[in-house]
Amino acid sequence: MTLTEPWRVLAFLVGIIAFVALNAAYLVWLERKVAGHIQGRIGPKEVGPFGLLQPLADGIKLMSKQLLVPKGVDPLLFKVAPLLVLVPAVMSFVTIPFGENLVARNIDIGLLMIFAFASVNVMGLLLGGWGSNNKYAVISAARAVSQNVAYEIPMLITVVTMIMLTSTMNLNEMVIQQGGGILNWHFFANPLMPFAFLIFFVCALAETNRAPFDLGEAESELIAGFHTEYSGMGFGVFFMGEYANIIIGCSLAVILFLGGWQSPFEFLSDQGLWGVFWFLAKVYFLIFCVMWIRWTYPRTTLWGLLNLSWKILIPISLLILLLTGAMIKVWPLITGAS
Amino acid sequence: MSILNLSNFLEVYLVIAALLFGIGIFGMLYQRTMIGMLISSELILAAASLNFMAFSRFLASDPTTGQIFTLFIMGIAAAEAAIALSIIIAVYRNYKSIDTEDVASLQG
Amino acid sequence: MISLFTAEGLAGLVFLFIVAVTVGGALIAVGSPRLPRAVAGLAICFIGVAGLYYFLHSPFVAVMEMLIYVGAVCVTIVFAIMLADPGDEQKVGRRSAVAAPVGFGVGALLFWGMAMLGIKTMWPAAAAKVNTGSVTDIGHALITNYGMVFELISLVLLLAIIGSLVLARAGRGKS
Amino acid sequence: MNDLARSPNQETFVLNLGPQHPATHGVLRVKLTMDGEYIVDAEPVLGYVHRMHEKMGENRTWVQFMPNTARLDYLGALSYNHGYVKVVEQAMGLEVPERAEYLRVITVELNRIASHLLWFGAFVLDLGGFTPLLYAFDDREHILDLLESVTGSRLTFCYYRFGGLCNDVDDDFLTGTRAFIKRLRKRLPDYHNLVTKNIILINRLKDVGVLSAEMCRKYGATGPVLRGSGVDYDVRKNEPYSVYPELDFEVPVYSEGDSMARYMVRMDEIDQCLRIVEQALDKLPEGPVMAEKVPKILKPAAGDYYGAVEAARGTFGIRIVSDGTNIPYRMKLRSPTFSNLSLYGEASRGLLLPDALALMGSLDLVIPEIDR
Amino acid sequence: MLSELKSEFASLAPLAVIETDYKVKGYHLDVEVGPDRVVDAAELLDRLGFFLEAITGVDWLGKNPVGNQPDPVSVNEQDPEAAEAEGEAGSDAPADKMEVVYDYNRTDGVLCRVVVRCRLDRAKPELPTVSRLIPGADWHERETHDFFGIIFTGHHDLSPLLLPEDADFHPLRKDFKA
Amino acid sequence: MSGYFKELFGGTKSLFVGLGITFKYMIKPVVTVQYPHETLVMPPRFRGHIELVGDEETGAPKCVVCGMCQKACPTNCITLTGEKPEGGKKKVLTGYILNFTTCSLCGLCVESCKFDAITFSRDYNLAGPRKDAYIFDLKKRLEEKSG
Amino acid sequence: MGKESLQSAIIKFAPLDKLLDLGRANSLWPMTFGLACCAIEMMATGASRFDLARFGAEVFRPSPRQCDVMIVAGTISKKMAPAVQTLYDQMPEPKWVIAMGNCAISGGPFVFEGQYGIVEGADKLFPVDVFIPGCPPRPEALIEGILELEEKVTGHRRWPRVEAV
Repeated sequence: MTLTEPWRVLAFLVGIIAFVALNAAYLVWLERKVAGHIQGRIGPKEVGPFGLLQPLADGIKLMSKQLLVPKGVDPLLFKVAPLLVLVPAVMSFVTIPFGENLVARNIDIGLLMIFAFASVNVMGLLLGGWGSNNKYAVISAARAVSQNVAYEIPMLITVVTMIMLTSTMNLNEMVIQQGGGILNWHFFANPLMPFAFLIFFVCALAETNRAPFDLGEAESELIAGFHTEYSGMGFGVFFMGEYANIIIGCSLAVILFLGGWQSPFEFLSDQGLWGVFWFLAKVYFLIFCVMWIRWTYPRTTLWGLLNLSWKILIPISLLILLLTGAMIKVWPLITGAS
Repeated sequence: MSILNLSNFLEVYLVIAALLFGIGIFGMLYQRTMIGMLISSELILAAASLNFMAFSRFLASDPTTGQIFTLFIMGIAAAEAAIALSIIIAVYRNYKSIDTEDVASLQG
Repeated sequence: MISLFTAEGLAGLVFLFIVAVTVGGALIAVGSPRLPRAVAGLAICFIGVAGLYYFLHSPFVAVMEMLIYVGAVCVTIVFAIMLADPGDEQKVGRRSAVAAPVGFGVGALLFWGMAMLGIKTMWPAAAAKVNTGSVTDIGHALITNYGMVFELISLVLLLAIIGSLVLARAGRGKS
Repeated sequence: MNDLARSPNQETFVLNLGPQHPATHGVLRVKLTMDGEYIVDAEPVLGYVHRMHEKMGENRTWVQFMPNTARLDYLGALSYNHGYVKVVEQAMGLEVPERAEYLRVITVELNRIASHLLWFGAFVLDLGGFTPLLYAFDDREHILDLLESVTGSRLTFCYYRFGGLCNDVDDDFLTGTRAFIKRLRKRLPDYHNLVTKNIILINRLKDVGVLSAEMCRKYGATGPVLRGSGVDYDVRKNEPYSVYPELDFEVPVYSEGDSMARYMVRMDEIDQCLRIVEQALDKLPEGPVMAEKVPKILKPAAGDYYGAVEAARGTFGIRIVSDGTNIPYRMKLRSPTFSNLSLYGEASRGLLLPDALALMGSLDLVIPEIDR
Repeated sequence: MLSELKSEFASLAPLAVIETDYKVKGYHLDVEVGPDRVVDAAELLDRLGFFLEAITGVDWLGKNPVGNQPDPVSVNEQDPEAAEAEGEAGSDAPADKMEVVYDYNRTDGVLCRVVVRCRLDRAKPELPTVSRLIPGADWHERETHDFFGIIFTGHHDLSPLLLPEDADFHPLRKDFKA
Repeated sequence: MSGYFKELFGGTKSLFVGLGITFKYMIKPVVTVQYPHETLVMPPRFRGHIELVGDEETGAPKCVVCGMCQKACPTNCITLTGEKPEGGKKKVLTGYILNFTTCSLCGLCVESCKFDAITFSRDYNLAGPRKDAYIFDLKKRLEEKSG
Repeated sequence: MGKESLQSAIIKFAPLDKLLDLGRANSLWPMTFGLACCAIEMMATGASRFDLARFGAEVFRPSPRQCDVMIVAGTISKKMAPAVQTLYDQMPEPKWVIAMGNCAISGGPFVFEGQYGIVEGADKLFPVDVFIPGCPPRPEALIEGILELEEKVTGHRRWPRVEAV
């Protein structure tokens, strides 16, 4: 790490943008493949070997597509919105530790920062929907936001639980605490953690507007939701933003609960690039789960969604918070341990 | 004082805060809608917080003071926004009849 | 002279950019007659302000600024605009011809005065203890020195929630 | 919930669903007056695929109208074939050989399964689940293969003739059908586990869009919509035709009247259809498939005739008026979904948008059949 | 059921009540009423638990209406062409009529289909709506208006249902030319 | 309260069962027939557009220009012309035009033909950039095929 | 030979527009747009048995803004025609149209003398690139139509032609 700051920044920017773009492209490919096989078909196959050039073709297509700015839209909002979705997502990668030393900025309050950027994302959806001057887009934007707001609560409560448990908001430190085999992962830290993980995962799905919570782009109701009026790369950027957000959500879940870049077995190396391997393996597994879930369930309604949040997730996450607090503070008092 | 290390001078922040304040005041007088005025008042608050932060960074003996003040301002501002907006909505509901009768073109 | 190709130089460049974002956002926020655009400007301005806070060695406050202002206040305002339908905004917002010049005059005057005040005053030298931007300090301060205020703020927030609920409900029920 | 939507001073806006909208299964347009996400008023606008079937009926000979029946309801084409040949045979006094009747029942029930499967998939698609659609299509392809091997078409079958069928079936069809019954019986539990028992689906359908039996009667709703509201009415049982009286099957009835009940009726019907097909295969007699004495040029006696059959979506009634020539004087097609949809305006009032779409899906609309 | 119905209908002063052969005709009772009695008939049948299956029209331009011959079976047994000739010979100059047919049916297991028909002067085809009583009749009447131009007085909205919004033609009239 | 937990656990279980089913199908072999590379076999009764049948020996069309198919067709998509050659007794087909774009594939024409002179073709994958390519001159097609 | 030719085309740094054509031809996103019977066969084409996804053409977008190809599957009635026209106009360039089924080609079986309700062919409204006859056409025919369209866009055909037997 002897690079001077500007070069570091440049390397980071290039690296992250390439990472996000490549991931978005190939996650779409993966998603289409996974969907295909779940449904007993093949998925993209004819464009390049195994359809591997499919994302390339889509990318070329989208880029060469006419960028329509429909009548009656607010051109500023219409153009800024996709960026407001993508840029914060890219910025969030600043603090995600891909390996022990592979983190762009090891920020003390990294966890909080990711949530701060995530809240900008909401603004992007809202302005995109609003700026489109399309009723479906407006309804969709309103839905996306109320959903995001509702799920931020249980998610933050769960995260607070984790902060209590780890007493740090530094993501790398959290990972370091989970070293030494699968049993040291926070997922197994206490019997409540699997539930906390589940809540976190559900909230992450909801926050990223993924099925079964993809109310914002419910095709059967709202055409294409907030990006109904977007064509070409405008739509492409929304898409990239969505996948970047999925990666962030899954990365956070992996960092908080599944040991980040730590290898699951003590005897297997987590040094250097192996750490990256473990991290990405876990993240991609979770992303696969996200896709698997998407192609399995029907969509919930806004009502069902809010019910789930208020009646199930929030009480249970509060309960977990209390019990964890008790476990940390009260249990030592009772048992007399320090 | 080079143009590239402006960030290390208190005066720079004070000028920016003053600018925000001025813009906010201008907005207060210029905007006639309640939401527009609310937006302007948020700018004024931001100017105040910026001053607090700047003094806290450069002058205060206990650097947390300014930050905590800013945090409190944020809390108050959030509460203020919520209240103001619910008042605005109530006002709109009672004094304005809004009918969007225009049938949409075949969207989608 | 700081070279552009050092950490400091780059930071300076970023600082300029952030200042531009702040001021530009603020101008959009007050200058646009279209409310959604005004809110977008406000959000952009707050992102800039958060950046300034970061330069003031307070990443925590910067992050909170984003979280609260962009994520909560701006979203709430957009929501309110949606509910109150801005299509009719122009009818309400009949602004008199003098509002703009007067506003500009007053704003400019205040800016000039305060800026001069800021620049001309001989501030004492920077304090010995420069803040390190650690969360721990803020946390300690919050629950020790400022515990009372903290509680009061919680109360205010609670009242605000209840109050806005009541107001919103009443508005709906009356029709 | 409802008081919010009904208060008069609400700010409402009009949302045009369709005519091209993913949820309307074709080109229905619904003018929704909404208050937020609540529906204050819904008015279906029809006619976007009005294809002049009734006018064509007056321009063609009796036989030539046959292909039109398949295009009315392209999902359950054979039911419509059946209804048409039934009423003309009744007017002409034609006797149909038993084998032909059995084969009609077998094919019509297979077609009904295909229709229900497609509905199942499309309905879950409306609710946001994509995968069940493709599973249903997979099974449906098997039915289409079977029917194609007999009739030569995949969708718009034109298989029945006055007095019988145009082709006999071969053994491959019979064994293939048996194999299909076995296959579908094995796959149905998967459908139930994947979809029916899914908590998200249950939450979306339970107590949503409740239709009372009285409301169904007032609007003339029939088929699974009516049976989901607790009325045991099925033309196959109430007005026995063809060889249905000789087959043992039940008519699934659910009394809740919500979308879930309509869903369950159709899923149970698939079971019953399998039973019918199996029995009909067992009882299938040998013999000709075409009556011997069918006049070359059909001229039903002057008068009007009415015939009804149970199509996949409800009672398909057909009223023919003959003036004694070889061209119908008037042909009225009473399509079930026309009546079923007419209650939508009232039933969707006060619902949330997604619930209203679930209700619309549960009515099982085929638009060309409504518009005719 | 049938005899009971017949006596109930007698009170409506029907123009004809004919029991028909279900096996051939597909319905049991054929009632013809005047335009002023259509609503009464609907009320009666609604009260008895019938539901309205369909409403349709028939345009009898230059023809005598066929449909409720006294004995369809005997007609069927005759040589059809002779019957047709007889029908035409029955009256010299056919009065142009427009017919509206209501199909009623039951869902409670009793097999009884009733057809109510009403013949109108083709020059001025008007009759009262039953959609106030039976909401399901709403669309059927609109459709009949679309196709035949029959006006259902008192109907809340007779704008085209299946035809384009601005359609001013009635395609199922026999004199319709595109 | 117990109802709450019952629903919660029942619901969660149903979700996992659903995941299990999709996983089961995911590891099953695909059912896709990869069309341009592999094809389905059309059943013998498959109805494509109609085709004239040639006499086995001469290759000349078996059609005797009786016009039954033309009459039977509900959509008037068949136009056939014939003329009596000088000295000949029977009519000879001179043109058989099928406007496939209005055909409804009902098969009434084939049924109405007493001479087995027309049959269904096996063309199931027609597609092309020109509309008039589907107004077939069946006689020419037959000649091309036999000749 | 299909894949090889595509790869070699890319490796040879084909001219830009050729690359664009390749991209567009292999990423034809159709509109979720069914009118009548043929729509069901269109769905069947997207389903597991025929799997339009193999050609990257399964991304049925409900919003016309994001579509490249409009598959007119079914009868266009005179009442529907303005809406179809609007949808076509809403699609961004470059765009293509496939007329699927006899109704979309010429009105199909619903054409008769004195008809009052349908538009006799999608090409009366806007240019159509590929015609697929049939009532309804089999799913293979729709795949063939997509391949024809690809041929039209790129100028050569990557896949073998299937002769019906």
